Amino acid sequence: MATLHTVNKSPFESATFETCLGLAKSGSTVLLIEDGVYAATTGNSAADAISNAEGINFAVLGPDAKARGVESKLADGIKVVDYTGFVELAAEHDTVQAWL
Amino acid sequence: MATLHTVNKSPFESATFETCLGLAKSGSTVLLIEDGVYAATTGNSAADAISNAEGINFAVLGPDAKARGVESKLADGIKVVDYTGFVELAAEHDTVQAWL
Amino acid sequence: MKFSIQVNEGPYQHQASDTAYQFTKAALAAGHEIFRVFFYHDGVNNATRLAVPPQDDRNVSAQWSELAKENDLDMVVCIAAAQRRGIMDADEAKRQGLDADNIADGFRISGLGQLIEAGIESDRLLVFGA
Amino acid sequence: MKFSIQVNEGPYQHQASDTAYQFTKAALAAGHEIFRVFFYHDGVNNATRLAVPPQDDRNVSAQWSELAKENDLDMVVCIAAAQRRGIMDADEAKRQGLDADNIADGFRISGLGQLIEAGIESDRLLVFGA
Amino acid sequence: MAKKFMYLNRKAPYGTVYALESLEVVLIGAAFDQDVSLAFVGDGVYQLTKGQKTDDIGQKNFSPTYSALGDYDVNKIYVEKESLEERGLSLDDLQHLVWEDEDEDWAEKDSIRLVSRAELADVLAEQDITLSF
Amino acid sequence: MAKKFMYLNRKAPYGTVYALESLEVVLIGAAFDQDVSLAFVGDGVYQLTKGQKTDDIGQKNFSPTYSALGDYDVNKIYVEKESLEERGLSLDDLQHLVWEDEDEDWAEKDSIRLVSRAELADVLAEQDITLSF
Repeated sequence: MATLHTVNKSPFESATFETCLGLAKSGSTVLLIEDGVYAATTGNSAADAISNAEGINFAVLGPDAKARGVESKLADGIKVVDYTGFVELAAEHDTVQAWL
Repeated sequence: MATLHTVNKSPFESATFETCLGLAKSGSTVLLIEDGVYAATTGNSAADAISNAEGINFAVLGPDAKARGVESKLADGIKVVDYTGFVELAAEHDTVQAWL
Repeated sequence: MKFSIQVNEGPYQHQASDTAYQFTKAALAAGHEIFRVFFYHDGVNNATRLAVPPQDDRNVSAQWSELAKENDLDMVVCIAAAQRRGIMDADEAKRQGLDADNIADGFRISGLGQLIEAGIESDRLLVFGA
Repeated sequence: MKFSIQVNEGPYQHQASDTAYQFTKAALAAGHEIFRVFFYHDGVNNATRLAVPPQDDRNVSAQWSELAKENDLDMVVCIAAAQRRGIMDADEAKRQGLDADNIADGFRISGLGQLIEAGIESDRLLVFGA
Repeated sequence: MAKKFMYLNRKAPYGTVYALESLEVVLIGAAFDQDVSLAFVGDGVYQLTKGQKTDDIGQKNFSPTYSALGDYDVNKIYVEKESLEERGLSLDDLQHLVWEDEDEDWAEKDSIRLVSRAELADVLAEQDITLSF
Repeated sequence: MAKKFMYLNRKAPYGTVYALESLEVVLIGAAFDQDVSLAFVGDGVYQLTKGQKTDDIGQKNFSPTYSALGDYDVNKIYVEKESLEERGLSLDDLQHLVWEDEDEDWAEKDSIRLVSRAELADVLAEQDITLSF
């Protein structure tokens, strides 16, 4: 089964992102939302963790990145979605797991 | 001036404890309360951080450690206080800074 | 597709309720069904009708009430969590001997079984919290 | 010594209000003065009189009200934070055209200036939050 | 057909309400005849520590409730090994949770399954519904 | 005698309310004629990023308020260098905050002071009152 994981915490203040990566299986998708979007920016340890996470797809909620002024700093290869795209991801995957 | 720092987050889930240690000066005291008390237990990375923090005094709120079942696992050299002791620490130091 | 939504945080303090609202709105716009929105933990605080936020800010509770009205949403507030935190409808306030209630339009108070049922009956359950 | 206390989280969801309460009680018992307890952010949710927690659990709001009564505490709820979150006294509810209020005994609603004043007038200000 | 329900617990008790209110859902949910599992990851493992005494913080001690889960047919309790180790804990620091197997003449069996991160990832990936606390 | 007030900001904007409600205290506090400083540490540095556009999340964009702080005589704004670096940010990613110095014929000066962790520790240790957000 393919899971959509949502992460809403900053990787620099909380262990949530790391915990999610440790338990997400190959073929699943991690969607970064709210303060989680900072993990999708370049030039930091979270960007390294993302490049090293083989087989996992990453997406970021555009409205949250835009609100925080980091839209232009998003790493390449991370899919940007709006709320409609979030709904589509939830429908396309078999289940959704929130990492709170 | 001597500062009493309070930390109420687990060192394993939040960067708060680490941030506090990075900014606490020698001669100050760090009081671990609520979920922060786990940092006062032995056999983990937080215990190492505490042994390496030279010149900083550590205290732990006993009622919180007892509630969480970790009273017997507290590291040596960390002072255990009750709420009255917390009040005394606040009065003895020049100022109190909460790391939330 | 049939979605259910769980909201675990109150308005303003965390973005969870905002994100849940935007997701729900987008799902409805895409033609999906929302089986239920369940408010748990501090999420029950979304159900107050007494909030008066500044004019230039959104009114989180009123947004939910309006969305529920337009789309006939089933918005359930957990009774145990609501009692701890002081969210009351008229019946419950009366039963508890309280002199006031504060629930907003479109919310109803019920038990945790409604959350489990939402999990069973929906194709997807999404949790928004902190 | 003169203490002031700031409470940033609501009851139950976080332990902050419990710890603030225990600290305040211990400070009073040790003969210190509490200049003011200021409720900010979700801390304003401590000021509801509509909470009915389970019989075997503490009633956080009622504990504060009782402590205030016994010790003549000045407990101030930030008006801006309270309006966002639906904590109202009778006057404010009337002014806003609301049909109910929910503030508990011993709490008063006022401005953020009261927090700054507490910082200026007290020997120590302690912040409890999340 | 029963759905697989996972209650994922990642927060320490008492500092926040999530552990307590998660238990409340589990107890209610037990009546619905679904395939129920609990997982304790990260600080969630602290929920199961022995010897919790909450009198001095003025909160209710809800830790005895975990030992009642077996009576509700909730007996798949996954604890992540790495989370324990990172915290300097072992299985001995946790409550001994058991259930009685009706199919084997009510033999008492352990409810806690100590699993590696990789094993837990497999368990999580099989769930239909994950409630996160 | 004026007290030294420090507003310590450690949380990102919009995900939680603390950044906004911290600003509200700073603006009210400015009327009290105390010695005011702000510090941005950890994710707090994200509060000052340029180009925040909140229309799509339905929240009010309060970031323009930071540029008004100079008019309230709030001009000691400490940003921790290490926090920026750990996040892959530089001063160029932040708003350019200024104030006008009455004593020097209203010369425009920078409000942001980029400081090392060690320097910030010294600043924090001098405060009478620290309000944490």
